Amino acid sequence: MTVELEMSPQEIKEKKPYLEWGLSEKEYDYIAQKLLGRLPNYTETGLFAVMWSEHCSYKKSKAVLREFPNKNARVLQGPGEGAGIIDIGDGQGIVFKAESHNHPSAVEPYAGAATGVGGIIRDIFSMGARPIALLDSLHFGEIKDSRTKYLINEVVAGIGGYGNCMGIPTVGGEMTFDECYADNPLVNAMCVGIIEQSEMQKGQAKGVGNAVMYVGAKTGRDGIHGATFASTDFSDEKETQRSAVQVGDPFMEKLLLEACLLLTSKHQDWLVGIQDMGAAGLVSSSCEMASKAGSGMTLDLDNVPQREDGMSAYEIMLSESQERMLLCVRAGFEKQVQELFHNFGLDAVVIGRVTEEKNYLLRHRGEIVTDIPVTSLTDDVLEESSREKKPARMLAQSRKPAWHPGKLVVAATLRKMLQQPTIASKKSFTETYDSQVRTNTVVGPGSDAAVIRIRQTNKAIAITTDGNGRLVYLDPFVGGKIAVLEAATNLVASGATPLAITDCLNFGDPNDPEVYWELHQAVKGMAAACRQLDTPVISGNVSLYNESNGTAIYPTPMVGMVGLLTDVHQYLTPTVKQVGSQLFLVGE
Amino acid sequence: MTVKARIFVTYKESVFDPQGQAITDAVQSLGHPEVEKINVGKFFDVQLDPATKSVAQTVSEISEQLLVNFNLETYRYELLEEQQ
Amino acid sequence: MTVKARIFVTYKESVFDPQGQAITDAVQSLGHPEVEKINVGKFFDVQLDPATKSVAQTVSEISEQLLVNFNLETYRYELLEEQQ
Amino acid sequence: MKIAIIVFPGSNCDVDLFEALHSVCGATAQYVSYQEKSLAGFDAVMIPGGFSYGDYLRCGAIARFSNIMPEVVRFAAAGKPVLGICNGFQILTEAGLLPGALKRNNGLKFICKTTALTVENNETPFTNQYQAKEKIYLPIAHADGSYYAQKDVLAQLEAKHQVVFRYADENPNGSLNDIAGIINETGNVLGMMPHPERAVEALLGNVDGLRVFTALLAGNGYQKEAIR
Ligand SMILES: Nc1ncnc2c1ncn2[C@@H]1O[C@H](COP(=O)(O)OP(=O)(O)O)[C@@H](O)[C@H]1O
Repeated sequence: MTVELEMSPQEIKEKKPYLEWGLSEKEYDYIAQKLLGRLPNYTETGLFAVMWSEHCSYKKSKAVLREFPNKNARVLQGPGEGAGIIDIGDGQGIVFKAESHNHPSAVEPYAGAATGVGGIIRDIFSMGARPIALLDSLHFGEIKDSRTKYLINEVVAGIGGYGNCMGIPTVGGEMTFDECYADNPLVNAMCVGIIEQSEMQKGQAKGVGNAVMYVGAKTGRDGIHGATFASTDFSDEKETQRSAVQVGDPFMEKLLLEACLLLTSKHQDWLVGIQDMGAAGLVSSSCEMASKAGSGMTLDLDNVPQREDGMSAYEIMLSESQERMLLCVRAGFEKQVQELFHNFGLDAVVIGRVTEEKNYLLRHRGEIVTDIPVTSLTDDVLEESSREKKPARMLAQSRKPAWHPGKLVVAATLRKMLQQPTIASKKSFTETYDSQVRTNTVVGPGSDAAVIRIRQTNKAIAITTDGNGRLVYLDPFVGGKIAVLEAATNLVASGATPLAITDCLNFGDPNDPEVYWELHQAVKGMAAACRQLDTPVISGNVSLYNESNGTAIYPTPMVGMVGLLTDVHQYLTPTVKQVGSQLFLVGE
Repeated sequence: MTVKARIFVTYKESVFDPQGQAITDAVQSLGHPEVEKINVGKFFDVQLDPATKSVAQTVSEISEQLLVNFNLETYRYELLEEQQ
Repeated sequence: MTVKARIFVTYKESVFDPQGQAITDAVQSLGHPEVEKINVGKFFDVQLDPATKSVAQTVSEISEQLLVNFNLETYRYELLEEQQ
Repeated sequence: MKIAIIVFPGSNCDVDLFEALHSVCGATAQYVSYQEKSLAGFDAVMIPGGFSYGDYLRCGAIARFSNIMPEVVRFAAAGKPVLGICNGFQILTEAGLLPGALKRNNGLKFICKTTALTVENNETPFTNQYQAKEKIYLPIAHADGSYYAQKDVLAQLEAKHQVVFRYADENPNGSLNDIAGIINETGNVLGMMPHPERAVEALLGNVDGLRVFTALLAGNGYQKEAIR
């Protein structure tokens, strides 16, 4: 095992390795001069690079996301926590969020899709909720291509492999095929949970002296620099013994789920806060928990359970090993928490404390490797304004005469349309998902929306994921609106009243003014529809830099919407029910 | 003529193998403290006719095309003796 | 002292192995007519300390107890050279 | 009648089974951890579906070494009813309570869908409310459900009417003799890949599985009318 020698602060300043990690020179200078008043060391620079990445900080998309309405009387938790929560009455809430795992899935489709599902499930149970359903939204290249076939099979297997083992039904989703996704498939997953409102949790670390506890799988060097890794050539990978790909272990997550829910439902007095370790693992979970509570935090990295030898502080903090959670535990209850997790065969270790001072202090092998203000990682990020420009193609478009289908042979056209993979039945894929486990699935894959009954009540929820990159490409504002409306009509057609949405914004490189314009317009369109329908956006995810052959994918916002049926028996399905029924065309 | 090559595929060292861990735990709890660790791998016995292509070439081609996922796995192979 | 034994587990010949069949088909359709057949198996690399029990004994015990399902599978093992 | 539902690490149809027994049939059911060493006070044992130990090594292979399993073996030997569904069936074969083994599906994929079955033996405590050769529909949800046993074992299973359920219209996984469920020689241990607990409520579209439970309960004086 070789331990690489880390650059000194001075060397970092001169050689600028941070540029490769995604931090700009301007940001680096701002951190050194304004925030710290000194040069950051290797570990600190790494922490800033990942915490200030778009993925963690939303520095480019934040301005746009402010367009979304995210409050109404039903919203119990809006964006900002692991997932949003919406009130469904009777002291219960529905918790949901969607997340993209596009780049990891392009690189390693099975593991990428599986860990995407694993991550979104953790977001739900970190809120204290029992996950009750999974959905996906998948976009691939044309199905005839052999690489695409491989991607589809592996992605679908990865989603099923994780969800089936967890015992969470995958009840719906969507799947489309278009050349623009050939090198950059979109793999979005949504998880829905149910919560007793009295058991809602927050990702916070407060109360000086309270323990910071690490639970779940051991830390390895997985996923370090996932972002840069995703874009490099894989040919060298063959020769090395090293791999940065994260692999999921749904069995471990099932244990983690049951242990965490036991803790959040039965032992709330032991627990102050809980958050999952997702992107940027330990650093983002810990500093976000501290900053949300306005606390400081000290961590002793030697206590972090490790799977590999000789890991540096930088590697421990940035690792994206899966199936891990971070807890803030009331001082004096550490033993009890440990015992609870041990009963599930899981590691639970005190790795730090909440402190009075507002700094983020990391110790490793007898040295202080980081000492910076907590908020410098989370709140002081330089928001980046972006230039916007209406795409040239749209200007050209408006000058084209409108297209008319002319004389159509209706039957033949219909037959042709039904043969389109995007329209054809997806049964061969959805049958590999366990859509029934938990025995609450009233309507599963194959309808407009899934309907899941809520046990011990007469209620049900309806859930759908929708998006249509092609329409958004043609007109981002109108396309954004349609995405929300399509979801809403799917719910209404299932008998439900739409309540709220989550979303994944899958776009190209935001530094391209045309892409940024698309993002902004699509969000405006979505927001307008949400306001009209009174369905606030309670959670979501942004995935930028989706490019295929140097050109952006179609701008593809995915909408995940949840609706309520006050009487489960009122659910509807699209099938014709009996001979002689009349058909009506409603609307314009 | 037919020869047989055996291709061994294992996870790269840094990749977490939950199955190996679970099996090690199970064996130890069955009363085998003498067992320190168990790693799991798979192997492919390939029966092939090397008339048109060398064994080495076929093995490396099919490993790269299908049998091995280089993101996570690595392989080596050996020729099997005839009597096997 | 630690030694390493490799236990090979395969389906009995009479048992149909859908995976082996699927892989053979896939390899052939990828343009490898030289490949006649591929059989799949798994192996367990067992690291053990033979101080208290012979390797043969440990291997046969853990195979019979856990690693092998004799309804379907059979096994053999070999000692691995040190440098491996 | 008090029914034990054994919960292993990774079991995930335990809740479904509990709800089928408790909420639908009004029976007394209780979760029993794999770590327990006693089944005292229980009249029947059910092993639910799921992925015990993540299906590592082979489905059910590791679960069978749990503390509770010797007790399940004793319970079965005493002639009391034991039902293993899906992963539960796999565990029962691994534990030697039922002959044969369950292999990877011929199609190599996980399959979740409703399958047609024939009730081949309606003289068991679990199936005596079905007609002989009745065709029913139950969901399956598994990746390793292809039943395999050596020729002599199969012949014996057939000769002694131990095949309880057979896939009817199509064989989804390559099971020998289309076997979907078998019972032991003494007629008290049933293993089946299809999920009767998923088919007990009209709301979810299928009640064909209900009689597996009501039959067992009726053997203990349970009144069919109790079902809503
Ligand atoms: N990737 C998927 N995962 C789960 N369900 C899917 C997936 N793709 C499609 N479905 C299901 O198949 C059905 C048809 O999908 P789709 O063709 O997208 O219909 P729609 O036009 O209603 O959006 C829907 O019920 C959807 O839930």
